[in-house]
Amino acid sequence: MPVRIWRKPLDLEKAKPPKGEIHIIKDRCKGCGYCIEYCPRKVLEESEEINKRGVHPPQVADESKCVVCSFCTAVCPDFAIFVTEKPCEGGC
Amino acid sequence: MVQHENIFHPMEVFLRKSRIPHIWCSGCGNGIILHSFTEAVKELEMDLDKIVVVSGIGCIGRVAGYVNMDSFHTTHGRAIAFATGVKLANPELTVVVISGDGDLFAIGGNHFIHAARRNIDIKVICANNFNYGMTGGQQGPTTPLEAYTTTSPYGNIEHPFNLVHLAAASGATYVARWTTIHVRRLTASIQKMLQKRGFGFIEVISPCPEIYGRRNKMRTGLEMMNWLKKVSTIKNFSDPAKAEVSREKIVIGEFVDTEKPTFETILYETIRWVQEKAEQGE
Amino acid sequence: MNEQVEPPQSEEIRIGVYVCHCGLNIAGSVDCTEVAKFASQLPNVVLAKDLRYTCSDQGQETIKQDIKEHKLNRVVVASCSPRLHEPTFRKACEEAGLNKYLFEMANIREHCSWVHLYNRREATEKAKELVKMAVMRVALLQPAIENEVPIKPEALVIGGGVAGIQAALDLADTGYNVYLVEKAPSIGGRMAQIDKTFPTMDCSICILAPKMSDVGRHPNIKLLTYSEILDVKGYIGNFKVRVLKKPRYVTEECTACGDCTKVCPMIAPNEFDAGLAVRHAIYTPFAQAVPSTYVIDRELCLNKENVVVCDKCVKACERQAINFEMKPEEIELEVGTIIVAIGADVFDPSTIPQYGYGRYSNVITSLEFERLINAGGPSGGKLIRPSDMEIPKTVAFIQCVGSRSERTGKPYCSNVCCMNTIKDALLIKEHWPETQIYVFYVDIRAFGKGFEDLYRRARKEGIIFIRGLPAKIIEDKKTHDLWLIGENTLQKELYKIRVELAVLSIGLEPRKETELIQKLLTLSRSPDGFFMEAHPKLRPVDAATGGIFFAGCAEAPKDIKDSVTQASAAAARAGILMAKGKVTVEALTPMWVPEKCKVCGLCVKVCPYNAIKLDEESKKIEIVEAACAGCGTCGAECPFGALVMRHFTDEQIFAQINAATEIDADKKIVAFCCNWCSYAGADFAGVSRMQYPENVRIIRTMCSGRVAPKFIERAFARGAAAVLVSGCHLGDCHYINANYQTKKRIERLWKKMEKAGLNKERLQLTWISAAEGEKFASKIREMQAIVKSVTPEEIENAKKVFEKALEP
Amino acid sequence: MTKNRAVLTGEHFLSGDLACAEGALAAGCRFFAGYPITPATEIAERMALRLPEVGGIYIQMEDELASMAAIIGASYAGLKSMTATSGPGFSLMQENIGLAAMTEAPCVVVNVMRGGPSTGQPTKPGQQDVMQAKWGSHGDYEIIALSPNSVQEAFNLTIEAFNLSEAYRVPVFLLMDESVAHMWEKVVIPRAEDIKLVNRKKPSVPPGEYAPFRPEGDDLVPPMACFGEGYHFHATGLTHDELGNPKTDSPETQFNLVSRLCEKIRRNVDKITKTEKVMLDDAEVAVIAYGVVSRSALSAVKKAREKGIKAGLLRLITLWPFPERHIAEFADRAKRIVVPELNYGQIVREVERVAKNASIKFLPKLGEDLHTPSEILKALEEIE
Repeated sequence: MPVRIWRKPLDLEKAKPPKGEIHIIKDRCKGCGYCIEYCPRKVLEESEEINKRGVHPPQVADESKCVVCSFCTAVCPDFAIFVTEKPCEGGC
Repeated sequence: MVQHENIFHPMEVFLRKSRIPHIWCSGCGNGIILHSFTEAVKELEMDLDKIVVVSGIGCIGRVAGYVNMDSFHTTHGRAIAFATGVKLANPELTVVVISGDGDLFAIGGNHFIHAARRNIDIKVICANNFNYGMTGGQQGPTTPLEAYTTTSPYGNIEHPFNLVHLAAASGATYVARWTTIHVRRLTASIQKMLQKRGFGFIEVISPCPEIYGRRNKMRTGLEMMNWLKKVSTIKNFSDPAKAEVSREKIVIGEFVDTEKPTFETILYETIRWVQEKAEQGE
Repeated sequence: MNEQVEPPQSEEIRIGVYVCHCGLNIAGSVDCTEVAKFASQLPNVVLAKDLRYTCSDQGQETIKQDIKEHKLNRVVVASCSPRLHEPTFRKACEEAGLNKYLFEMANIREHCSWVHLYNRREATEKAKELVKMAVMRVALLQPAIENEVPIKPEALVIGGGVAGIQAALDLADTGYNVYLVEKAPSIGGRMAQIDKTFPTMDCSICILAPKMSDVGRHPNIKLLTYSEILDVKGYIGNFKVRVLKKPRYVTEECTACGDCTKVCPMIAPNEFDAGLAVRHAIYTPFAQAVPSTYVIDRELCLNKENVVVCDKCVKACERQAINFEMKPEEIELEVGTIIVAIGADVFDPSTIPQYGYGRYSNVITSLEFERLINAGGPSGGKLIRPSDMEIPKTVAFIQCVGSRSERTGKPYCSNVCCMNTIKDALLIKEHWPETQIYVFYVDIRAFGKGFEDLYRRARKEGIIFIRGLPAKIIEDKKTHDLWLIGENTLQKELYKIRVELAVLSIGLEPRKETELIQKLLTLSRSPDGFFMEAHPKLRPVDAATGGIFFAGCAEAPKDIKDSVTQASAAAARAGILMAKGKVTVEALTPMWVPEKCKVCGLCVKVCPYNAIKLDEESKKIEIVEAACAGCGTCGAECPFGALVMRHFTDEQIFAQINAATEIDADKKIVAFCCNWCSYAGADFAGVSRMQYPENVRIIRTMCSGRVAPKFIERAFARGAAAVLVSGCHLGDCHYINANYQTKKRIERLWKKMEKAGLNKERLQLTWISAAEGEKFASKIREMQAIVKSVTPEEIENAKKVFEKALEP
Repeated sequence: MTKNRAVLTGEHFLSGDLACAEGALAAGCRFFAGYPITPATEIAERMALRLPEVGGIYIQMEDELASMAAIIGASYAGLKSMTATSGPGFSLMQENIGLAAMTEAPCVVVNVMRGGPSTGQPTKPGQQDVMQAKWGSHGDYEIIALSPNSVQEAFNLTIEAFNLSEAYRVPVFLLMDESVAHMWEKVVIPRAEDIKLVNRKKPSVPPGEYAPFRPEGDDLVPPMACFGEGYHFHATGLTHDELGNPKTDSPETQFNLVSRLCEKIRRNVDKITKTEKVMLDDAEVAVIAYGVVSRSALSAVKKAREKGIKAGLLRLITLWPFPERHIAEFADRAKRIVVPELNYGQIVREVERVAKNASIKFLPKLGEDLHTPSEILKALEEIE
């Protein structure tokens, strides 16, 4: 069998992919679900909470997976979600 | 997940804050088109004082009221004629018409083909949701054959326009078609159109779940967006005449990207020439 | 249709027979003079001699003079396997003015003397009968003019490692157009991963990169990276190859500035660094990659199907070189020759639980070592222990991991590991002199030029060589140090040595794509799984299939020097064909006999190369000479004898069967073996001196597909005890799928024999490849039981059932 | 100083159409969008020739309603803009005239009236579009309409139209009879500095505080920012608040807006309206006429005076807003009013509304056949 990759790369910390912080303006959300469906990393999920419009705004399922591609912002029709990059801990 | 008061949505700089949230239904593609347009303006770092957004009547017609720029909401179908006046009066302005399939190609069709013919430097973005949404979902010039609307209860019997073919045939120098799921490419395409001189046209096929989707087996925005994702194939610079839009297949991409002297360039050139001749005449 | 040279009908057949001693190889267990004397009595034989070395120059001179003096018009040489010297003797006949198709060989060495070393009498009797079979067949041979096939002066090199690169450069410099197809995004192969090379301690990438850029810039080389071979059709000189060019999603505009990879949010282990470093979704495998254009790994990239979700790279790319709409392309190449240089994979030591690779972090492979010690590698050239990133004070190298061991199924020696370890040890000593280094070995193989003094230098530097691989490695959980426990077989004492880092010197194994390439190019593989060369000594870089050559580790594990040598050899060999521009193809294609043809189309169905066109209206068959490979399947299928297979006509084979079953047929096995696999397998048994009973008579056909049911029926009709039909393994057939027809025919015959009440066991079907000598020998031994169990009534019964097959 | 080619100071011999075009240029009009239609085509032709000389824009749009939309666009982009058409085009323009009124876009629409309705008599005069001018578009709004009776007045009133439209941010119509448009007379074009021009009020507050539809001062007319000046304002045909944002669900917003659109004209009627009074002070019988008909009326009144009939003429120069006061002043005294019109009764209805206790004699004429002075004289004589 060819080379099997099992080890954690040695420079994993150094690579530091971007980490995202997700901001949701809950009351603007109209519950279309686009951000949840099309997030390539499945970071968002539907929340239990009901907003002013009687819909379930998204909530963050696993913020660590967010790589700030910001497709949720691009595909949200209501300007209800955006992502800011977390400053990397311990300096980049 | 944080709800800071002082952190603003990055696009709010380009929006009329007091008017947000907007009136469009849940899942409607118009919001995505507005976001894509403002993203393009942001990427190009354009001077907001020098942009005029003109819109016609219909759901997307309200878009002019949502941008933090000079904007005008004209009568039904007359956005392009109005924009012609604006552009000629002050060619320094970037004039962008954002309107719907009914407004631009039914009542406004005449103005569209002539503006394209003249290749006047106006940018047109058409939100094509296959029907008249604002008035409750009537068939329009782009409604697919056999689709159900309030005025085609037995299925639409009219052959729809192929908008990119129409625009290309009329003489537009930039023609593209995207859908709201291909929002990154739409933004790039809008940027390219804004930087280019001449009559630019981008058709954006966008979901209308509440009105059109409801009557055509696509009740939710997700169903429509996933349908768009499934059936779209990108064929850049293929023949616009063959750029099919049907239930099974939608051909998207850039179709025309040529250069042609624009109407106002020739006009102002003539004016300069006439005035020079007149001065020599004295 | 090539014209048929008709001999004057009335011409008297004058056969010359030469029985070769081959030193003692034949004479040692066969009485050659008695065989020659026997041959002289055979019909049409006008001259019979026995010579010590027929294949020598004066042996060939003797034949030539005899042809002229005695006006011989047929020649038989009884000596070694036709696969070895048929071309030699054919050339001799041609030089004497005799059409080379009027020559036949009897294989009395590999099929007789070597396999019956200890019963001279039976061996001599068998030799006589083999000569008689040859004489009866040679009488019926017809002269023929070989067809000429144009060779396209373009070559295809599969694999962009150092071997592929060298072959491509040599061919391109000679002036031929070369297509270099490489699966990875960049050429460079294994060598690009290595830090230093032995024995010269050059920096590997420094000597490889210039060659790589030469390939990239060479006007005659069309580089197809990130591409795979889909399909190969055609034959020597006229291969049609379909290549799948996978989209890179980055155009040639890319200047490899790297801005995109900086902003790409997705990361994954970099295969090039054996997973020790990370790369992004848009990346270049290594700095000196050729082509330098970046590539996007769509599995890792966020953009799936045709929706662009993240366009950070597109925005970062100033030259707008990123295009997600690129589609896979299928390219059709027409080439004359192919060089297979697909290299080798490394053995995965996690299948040896005792060494704990995959569980103990400080057990690394030699490939991982190469990347760690490499300045461009993940640790910037510092050899560090993965557990705590410290430089180890004691290092152990363990040899023969996945080589020379039955348990791992890798019995062969991987050739490069010993020297690689010695080089690595010296590298450590060079950077960190006080490091204590142990090398656990079985035999140090420093056989090459300059190898021995590198080995001596290593010992001088204080590297301790311990003969005896550790039986087990135990990890000290706290310090992650490793205890190596084993036996020093020289000093006959056990050892328990503590080291901070253990390097497994992993062996090389065939690529997982070897299977696919073998099927596409109808190649064969040696037992160790690498490709089998036409002849280990005389044609080491040729494949058995014409027009195809090997270079590098694809053919067997070897070091860079040998790979490059082989690459230049392969290029030269390919150059010969392309320089000549044409090659003569053996005149084995069928001749159509219109009167007998019923235009039933059976032949069209079985032809693996669809080289037979059937025209309904004009009721005519047309044989596309250029496409036909001469396997004979159509000839065997045609029930009306409308297709005469040149040089393997029915009469010629009947003559051999008759000769083989003349004396006590009821004790004999008539064996039909295909030239490319089973006949070569029988040769291999001979070369390996495997002894088996001598009551088998082997008849050679180009393919098992040529063996028509009537041949088997004739053998039984003649009272043969048993019949063996043997071909290449299904799927490995030299003629694509001709052996499937054999299977169908034998199964039909079995049913017929059962219905007729005959013992079906008397007809055996088996698949023996060129390397399975042992399988052939044991098959013959196994069939003795059947031969013994056959009763005279069964023989008579079979004769009656198949007597119809006796008519001509 | 290079010659001001916009004002061709001096005497000319021009047609009504050409004089109108020259008037527009003199008034600072730098944008014309039109569509060929008899009898107004000559205006477009003159504009196409002359605008480039003054750095102005001429564009021939695909139809009249496009022309109307275009001039609103140009106006909002800062240029004084005009279009010219006739009956059929004027009907097409009505929706966008409403848009101009609603968004208070200063612009001038010349309607060279011809025989109607429908295609009617393209080359014949008519005054049948007068009521359409006032009530043509849907909804309550006010406009200004002027009516020249000579080529010189065509020049003067076009300038007046631009000044009024800039002052009150309202579409102003020049209703010219085909006869005036196509007759050639002497025209004296004064020196540029003698022509009084009015420009729209500009905002006096910085962009943050600017409300595009909040009036300033008591003339109920909001200062007007134009595109490209950094005000980022929004204007819409929807009922809107002072900030220009759509507000279609508040009766109060609707009332304030529509009432203002009307009051800003009604409150300034006296400043806007102009008439010409001839021998009206002691008149016992009067003629009220406008446009080309007033020329016959004038000679008829003179003849009547010769015959000892105390007759007078009131020539309406401003048709809308209707100069009621000018009529009321003499209506009680004159008591007998003759109203000759080239239609089947339009302005006469207004006269009847205003001069309730006067006896009014309507003289309709249709198609080429202009009123002769004697016909009007006869009416003056017979009217009791």
